[in-house]
Amino acid sequence: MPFSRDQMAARAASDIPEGWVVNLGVGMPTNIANKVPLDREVIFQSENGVLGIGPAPEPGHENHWLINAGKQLVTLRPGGSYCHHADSFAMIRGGHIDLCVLGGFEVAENGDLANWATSENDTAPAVGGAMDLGAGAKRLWVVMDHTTKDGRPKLVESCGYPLTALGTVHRIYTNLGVFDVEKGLGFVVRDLAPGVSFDEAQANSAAKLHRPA
Amino acid sequence: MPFSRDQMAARAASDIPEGWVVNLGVGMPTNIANKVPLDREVIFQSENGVLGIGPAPEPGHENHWLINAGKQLVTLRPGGSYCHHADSFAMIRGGHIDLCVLGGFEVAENGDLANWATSENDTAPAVGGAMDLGAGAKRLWVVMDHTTKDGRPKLVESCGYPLTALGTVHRIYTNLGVFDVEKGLGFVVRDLAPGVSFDEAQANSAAKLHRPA
Amino acid sequence: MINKIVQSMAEALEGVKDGSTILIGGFGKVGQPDALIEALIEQGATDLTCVCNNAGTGREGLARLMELRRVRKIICSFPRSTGSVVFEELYKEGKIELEIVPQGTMAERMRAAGAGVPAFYTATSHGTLLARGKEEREFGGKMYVMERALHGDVALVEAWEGDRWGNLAYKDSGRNFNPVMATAAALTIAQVAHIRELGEIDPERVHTPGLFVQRVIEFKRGAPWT
Amino acid sequence: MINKIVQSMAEALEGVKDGSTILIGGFGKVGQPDALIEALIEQGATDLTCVCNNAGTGREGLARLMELRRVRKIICSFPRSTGSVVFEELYKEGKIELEIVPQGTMAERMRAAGAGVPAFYTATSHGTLLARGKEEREFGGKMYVMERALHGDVALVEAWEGDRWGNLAYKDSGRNFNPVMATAAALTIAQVAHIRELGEIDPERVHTPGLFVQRVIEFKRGAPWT
Repeated sequence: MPFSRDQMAARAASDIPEGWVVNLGVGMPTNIANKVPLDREVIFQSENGVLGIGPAPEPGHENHWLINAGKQLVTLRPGGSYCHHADSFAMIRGGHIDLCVLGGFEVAENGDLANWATSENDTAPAVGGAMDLGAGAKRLWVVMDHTTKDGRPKLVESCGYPLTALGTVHRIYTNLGVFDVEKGLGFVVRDLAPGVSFDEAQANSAAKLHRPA
Repeated sequence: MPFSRDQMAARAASDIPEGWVVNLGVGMPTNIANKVPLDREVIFQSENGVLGIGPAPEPGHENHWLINAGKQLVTLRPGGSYCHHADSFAMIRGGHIDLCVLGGFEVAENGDLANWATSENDTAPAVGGAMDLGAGAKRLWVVMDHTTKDGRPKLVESCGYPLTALGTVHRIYTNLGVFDVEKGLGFVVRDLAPGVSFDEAQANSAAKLHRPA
Repeated sequence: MINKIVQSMAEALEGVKDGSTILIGGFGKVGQPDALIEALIEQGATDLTCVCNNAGTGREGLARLMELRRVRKIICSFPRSTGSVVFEELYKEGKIELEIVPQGTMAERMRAAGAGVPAFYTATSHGTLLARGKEEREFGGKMYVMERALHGDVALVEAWEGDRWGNLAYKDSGRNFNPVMATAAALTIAQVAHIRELGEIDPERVHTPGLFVQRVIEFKRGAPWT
Repeated sequence: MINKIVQSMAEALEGVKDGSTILIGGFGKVGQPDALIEALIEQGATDLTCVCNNAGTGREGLARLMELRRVRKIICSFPRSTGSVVFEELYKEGKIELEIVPQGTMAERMRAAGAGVPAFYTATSHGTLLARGKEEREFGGKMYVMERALHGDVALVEAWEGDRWGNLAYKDSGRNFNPVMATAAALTIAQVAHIRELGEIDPERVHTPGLFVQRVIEFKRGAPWT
């Protein structure tokens, strides 16, 4: 049975060691924060200048001045801090974020990511901070469904959609499994969802999958 | 009788209107702050990240964490603030300082300033923030003796010493008078010290002085 | 006495010219200078270039300004947020120009403008559509894109507190683009929730020193912004 | 639990390699990480490049490190301060290299290193000796010099307070180069006057967020630094 979205988030969360500074993209990646136990200190950064994001506020204790990049109300952990947008992206661009997790339209076997526009003629595509995060973070993971709703593979030989960042994806979590991008090799299967076979994952991918060495 | 150093400082101080943000160079310019009455609010900036410097501390009330660029103990006025070196020089380089007053070895009639090295082969010349201030402030004034100790003019057609900044000096206060640098014209006499004649000032200058229009 | 505090919104927006580039702070609704945007609508300036992370939502504020056809061009990172209906309509009809800039590059371009840096290099957007027509250059074996400083004629910012010297302190994630925009404009106008006496804001947490701010006006946005 | 606090100076300086570039904070004696410099002398690394606004005074601290011939090169804006006797002797004898950088350019080069900007343009030093050999370029009719990011292997900084996540807050003019250097080095070591519990430092006045700091050690410099 493929991973549910919740399981994908939990799986990614379990791979984040204590002490990492992590930026989670809007959408599916945001859920990862909920899967990291508070006593494993992972420092979540949000590009709107919040470092050390805590759990969602309890009802009645919302602070409307405190949101994340997805514009959800959040809290700040003790030890957290605020900064302005240029300082926040200096953290990102300067390589001070250990991990960024983004959603994806396509990931290519050379680590290219496409996740912001569906065509060159897209009407007003919205990039946000994805290109900065894609180019700047020390590690880039992608969480996405393995295929589009109509079954088209999202692990590809080369991206058809406009690129977000070149050659920077390290790992992909999908409903079918966990895949590393290895330089000069391509996609390597790290793990498969319960009941999902290598062949099934391969059949749903448009690039060669490698078995782990 | 030529202006004393104290009079030069007072003369420059009297030309600074309320509300200006002013950076004073180390040495003679620093004294200008003492000549601005506290109720005329002039905001003194120091490049080590202090904005809103107040008078020297009273004996027994020194704060050793609070110095100016000349490394003298100072105070902070209400409304003052601190920042780091990159932010401080962003203020300077970004044109947010209304006035900088520096000392000078030579000023040329095109507004060039030389004030940091006495020859190209100077042993370890020290530039500090002079080039940043010279290039970045909205207005640059120079306070200096009209000639060197051995009588050599410091107002010149073109600088012999290595340059600090090109074409940015607006006004010079010397012991003989006050001189503006006007684009395309050169030195214009704004004021002369009591008893100092135009001819005497001209005789002590190595560039043509112009009478005010 | 330096006194940058103004008493009316009309005074706050006085002199904003047609054709201006307006930097508008805020991220989502946090730190968004709502009252100043309303006052800009009132003030009448047109043919504006607006720099703002989003392209407005609903039919109020920036969206209203666009609907009134007063915005020639928008520079932003994320035009297509939920409810950015006005922008999408105008854009589809070719009635508004759009320059998309990666969010970090947008912040850094304004930081550069404020810091006297005319251009800088960044790896962001290298090899993508957004780098088209831009100079690319190698440093240390990696490719970078040259980006230019982004100056504003006017910045509209919101802060939690401000004083008569123009010092500002922000609250929580209300900081966002505001301090950067304040440095990048010739005329920075701040809407603050609380006017403080000079010296009441801790000098260690003045986020925007007064020299970057020309006008301050108190405006309480009301719940939940209290 | 994240705990960047170390208990000994030896632990703080552990692993600093020969040939490293060391960024040393402080302006004058304010915000100068005296104890860490002493510990570096003790630690033994040599062939160092030191980046510091001044070139040391007297025969202690950085001057002592130079006197021991452990500094190959110094990058600074103001080498010739009162009492920089050791540097002047070594320099005269050709025993130390010197790179003079305008103070603001020095700060901005490290800010760029921390912010992932490999190079930027500044008007500072255009047309002077210090621009020799550097690319110059026109933007908007004005000439600018291209300057490169200045990275450190190690930064030694001093702050007023710090916590186990590495958050730092500075006191008064003790901020100076310290926050910038903290962003620009692979290994940032902070000497703090006070260790605080996590959350005790106001989130609005954390000047250096913990992600820029790898090790924190408490050291009270004593009067007048109290």
